[in-house]
Amino acid sequence: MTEEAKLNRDVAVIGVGQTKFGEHWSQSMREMAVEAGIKAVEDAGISGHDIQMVVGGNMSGGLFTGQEHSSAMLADYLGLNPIPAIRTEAACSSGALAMRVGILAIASGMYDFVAVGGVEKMTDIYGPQATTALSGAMDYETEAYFGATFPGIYALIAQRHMYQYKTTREQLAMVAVKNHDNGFLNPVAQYQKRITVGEVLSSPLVADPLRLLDCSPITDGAATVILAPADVARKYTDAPVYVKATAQASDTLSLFSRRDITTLDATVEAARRAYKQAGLAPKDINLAEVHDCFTIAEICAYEDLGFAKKGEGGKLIQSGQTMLGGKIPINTSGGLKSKGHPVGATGIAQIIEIVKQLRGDAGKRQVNGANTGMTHNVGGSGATAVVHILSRDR
Amino acid sequence: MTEEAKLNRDVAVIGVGQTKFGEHWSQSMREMAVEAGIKAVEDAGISGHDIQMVVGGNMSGGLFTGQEHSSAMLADYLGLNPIPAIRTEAACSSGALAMRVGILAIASGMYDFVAVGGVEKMTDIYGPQATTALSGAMDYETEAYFGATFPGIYALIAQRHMYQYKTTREQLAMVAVKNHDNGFLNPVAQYQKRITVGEVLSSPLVADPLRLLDCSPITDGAATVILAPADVARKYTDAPVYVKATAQASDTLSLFSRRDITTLDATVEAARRAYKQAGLAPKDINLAEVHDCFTIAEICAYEDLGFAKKGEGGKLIQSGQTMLGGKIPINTSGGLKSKGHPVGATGIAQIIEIVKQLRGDAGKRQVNGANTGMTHNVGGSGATAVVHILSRDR
Amino acid sequence: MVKEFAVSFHWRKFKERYMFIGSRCGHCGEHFYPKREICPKCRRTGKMEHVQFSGLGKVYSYTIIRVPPEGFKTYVPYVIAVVEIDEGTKVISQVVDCRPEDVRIGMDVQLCFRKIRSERDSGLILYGFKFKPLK
Amino acid sequence: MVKEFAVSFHWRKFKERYMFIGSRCGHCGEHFYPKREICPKCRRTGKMEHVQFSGLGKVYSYTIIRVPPEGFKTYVPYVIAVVEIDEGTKVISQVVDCRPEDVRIGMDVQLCFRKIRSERDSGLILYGFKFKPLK
Ligand SMILES: [Zn+2]
Ligand SMILES: [Zn+2]
Repeated sequence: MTEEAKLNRDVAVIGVGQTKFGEHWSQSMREMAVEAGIKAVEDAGISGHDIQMVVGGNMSGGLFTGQEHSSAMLADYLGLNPIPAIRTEAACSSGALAMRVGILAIASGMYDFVAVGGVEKMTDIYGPQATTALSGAMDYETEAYFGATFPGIYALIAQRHMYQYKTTREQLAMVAVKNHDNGFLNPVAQYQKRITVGEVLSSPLVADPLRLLDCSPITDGAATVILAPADVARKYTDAPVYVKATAQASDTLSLFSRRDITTLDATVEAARRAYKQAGLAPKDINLAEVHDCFTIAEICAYEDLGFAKKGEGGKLIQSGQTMLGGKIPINTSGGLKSKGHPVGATGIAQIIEIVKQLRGDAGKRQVNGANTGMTHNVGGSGATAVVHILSRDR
Repeated sequence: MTEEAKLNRDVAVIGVGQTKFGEHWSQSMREMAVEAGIKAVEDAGISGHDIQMVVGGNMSGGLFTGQEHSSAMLADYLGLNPIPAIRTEAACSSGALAMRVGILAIASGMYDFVAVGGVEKMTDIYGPQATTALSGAMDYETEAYFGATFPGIYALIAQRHMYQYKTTREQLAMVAVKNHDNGFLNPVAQYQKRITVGEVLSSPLVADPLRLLDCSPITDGAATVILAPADVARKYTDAPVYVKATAQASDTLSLFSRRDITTLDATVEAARRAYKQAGLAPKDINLAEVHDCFTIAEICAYEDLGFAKKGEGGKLIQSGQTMLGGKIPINTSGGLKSKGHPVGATGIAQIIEIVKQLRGDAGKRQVNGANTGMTHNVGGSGATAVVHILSRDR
Repeated sequence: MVKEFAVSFHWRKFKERYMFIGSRCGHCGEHFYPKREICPKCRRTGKMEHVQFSGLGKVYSYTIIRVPPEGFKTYVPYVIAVVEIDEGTKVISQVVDCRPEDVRIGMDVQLCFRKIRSERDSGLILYGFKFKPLK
Repeated sequence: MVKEFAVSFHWRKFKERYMFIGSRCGHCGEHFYPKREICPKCRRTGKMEHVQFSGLGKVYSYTIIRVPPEGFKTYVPYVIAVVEIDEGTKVISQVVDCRPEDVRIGMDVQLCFRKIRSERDSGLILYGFKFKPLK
């Protein structure tokens, strides 16, 4: 395998904007995307005329709303025609892919200012249909066909992780509790409500051992960031946030084909690439937004990103070190669990949380002295993983 | 509007491969994508280990097959894990967007060898469902809701074009006849069968004035090209084909919101950008693959790409100058009409036809002295248009 | 097996579909359908406000749908038209209350309120505006 | 409103779903399910051939589905398991013929052929392999 090289140009985030996450019955996909876009452009203090390209992550406008071609819709309703608009998709990591394409576009030299968004409108269809739509993230023909659901796939990971590493049911619950504690402090979170371990353990079973409160919700939402060449970022903001790494890796589409179902090899590889690009190690990361679509996923992320040894993710959550105030606060936004998980928007919302933290704008959930942060966005059960490292240092 | 700049690195196509286009009941989406991928890698004479990224255009795996996340599937089944895999989508121009992202990725400096593919599996659902799926290319809420179909939208363009410019029903038919004449010579075309103007005019009405033989078919197929930095292309092939321009523009998602429904302003703008990038004019183009999803679309493309004055597209087809042997042969592959239109694959298949022509490998449909060719891929009714210019000259 | 949506999907569009409401930019005066938050011309200087369209217009282009999408089989053949409304913007809908063959470009039409189709599973009946020849 | 497919979509998978056929690389000996054209390890040196799996294996991980996808409502609760088959590869399907609560990691299972679900509109009954406890 030939290793990737350095980007020709460094890139910075100069503006961010997002809708509140939740069940937005009164807002359509386009309205949410426009709201987030306007906020990001205003935050960047640029004119819409400066934007040269739009990239929009969206998992399944087709299955959720009938509407494909969502990037053109975004350019249209943001009044940005005739600039190019590209939709990216890799299931729940569609947003992070938009970020990657935006970065590559600027590094290519062709574009300077790129609006990178993500959107998902999940409540235009009913729950069981949404479950079917999400099946498109895994291997439809060999997993969904036999009756596997998305929570079921992560339940298989959880069951094996508990078997192999003695991870406890309580440790899984602690992930949800921590993330709700953080989401309680986040005004844009879907659930601004604390929960207890007892509540998680007594919530209805979805796919044993996972219960309702182990699962991220069905969410509507949109998020946008404005990217610019690092060289000019200071013209637009006093607090540019620099992209130190943009890394992505793939693994088998189906869970069962993996080397080890308790390890997301795509995360391991994307993290390896990201650390190498940034010249950093796990200890240099001050905080991270990781892909906690189910509680077990956060435990695996601790291990696969290098914050815990393999099998010791359960101990890390139990230690309290990933809480606000801990050594490595994880999912200060509330994570997918409490902030909500509009699948195509999630990757961008993760970037936004890190940008806010690095700017010192995270309010009651601010991590003191946050200088370098990571985002980790997963597609399906780990066929795609994307890791970005952002920093206040150029 | 800030103009786009030059790419940091030039890019070349070093390998191409595609499946036959048609109704492939025995092949799934993944099998077609793998077949095209293998052929392209073999044509490039590189090892799979050299490939550093996959980009795959796919309009609606979700609606057509239940399967989203198709780029990860492609990387998986081509044995390319753990390299990054990105799906791009903009309806029927999804393939050309994959090409653009592949080019940007190489120009960014991060990747050298990128496999760029497109795939669509359209016959896994029945016709009326496919009609609904394709509605996702237009504005679902304001066009499809009221009963507009995709052929209906192009019929509205045709009706107005005929009214405004006296374009005739026979001229529309001539587009289909010419493209079937070309497809007759193309071994990978879905219909290798000549048709007559009389047959077009007596085929069943789909949406007046468009008849069945004015419409591109429902098609299964996949196509892949291998991209490399122009600097190293000669190491891999004696006949590299260089990317002289990669341009894209957007217009309103809905047809009715356009300035003029007989002009695809996105095509006009993408062509303007492409000519500027390449330093060329319409007269410098030796042949073009244009987006003839319906016969009227090819007439509009003549005008919008600068091969005919506005309103004179009908005269151009009638003149015979766009036939093989004419001044500017258009759709020598058979076009979407006769070669077939697997929506996500079409943009890449267009690139392949131009590469084959520029290499002198187009067999009985070879354009003598072909040096510079163009591809034109449209999403929806023109919300997205993508133009590439390829040349034997660096 | 036509796609069926949650009620909110339709409820959200009531104003636009039932009352034919769109947007007008208070800065440049241009009208838009469907409604927009941003005027593509004026961007931040634009001031978008809701506007109730008159419902009068002319057929700008039309087609007769012979091969319908799912859910519209019983209505075939029906006319789909681009209508240029008096406020200057355009819109797509059906033209009814006349023979499909009698529709012409330039024909004067006016808004009417009709059933669009019904959802099979939910039983929900979907409504919206159509156009009919101006009397 | 579960998605229903054309018959070819199911027909194409008969061998894999009915007979549990996969691939074996003649070069490195590794087994794959579902079938593959390319061995990820050996790439061009690989030689993929069809193989009929024995159908014997052990439960590697399992879950009990309580909230089903469309089309599976009548089967709830049912077990979905990752089964490691004797040939060394893994596969996902249901474990049946026992109480869901009795499934354990490491349990010996064998293949059986069962109905998966039926399509509502087409009436098509979809079949495939499941696993049951080894007697
Ligand atoms: Zn205005
Ligand atoms: Zn092998």
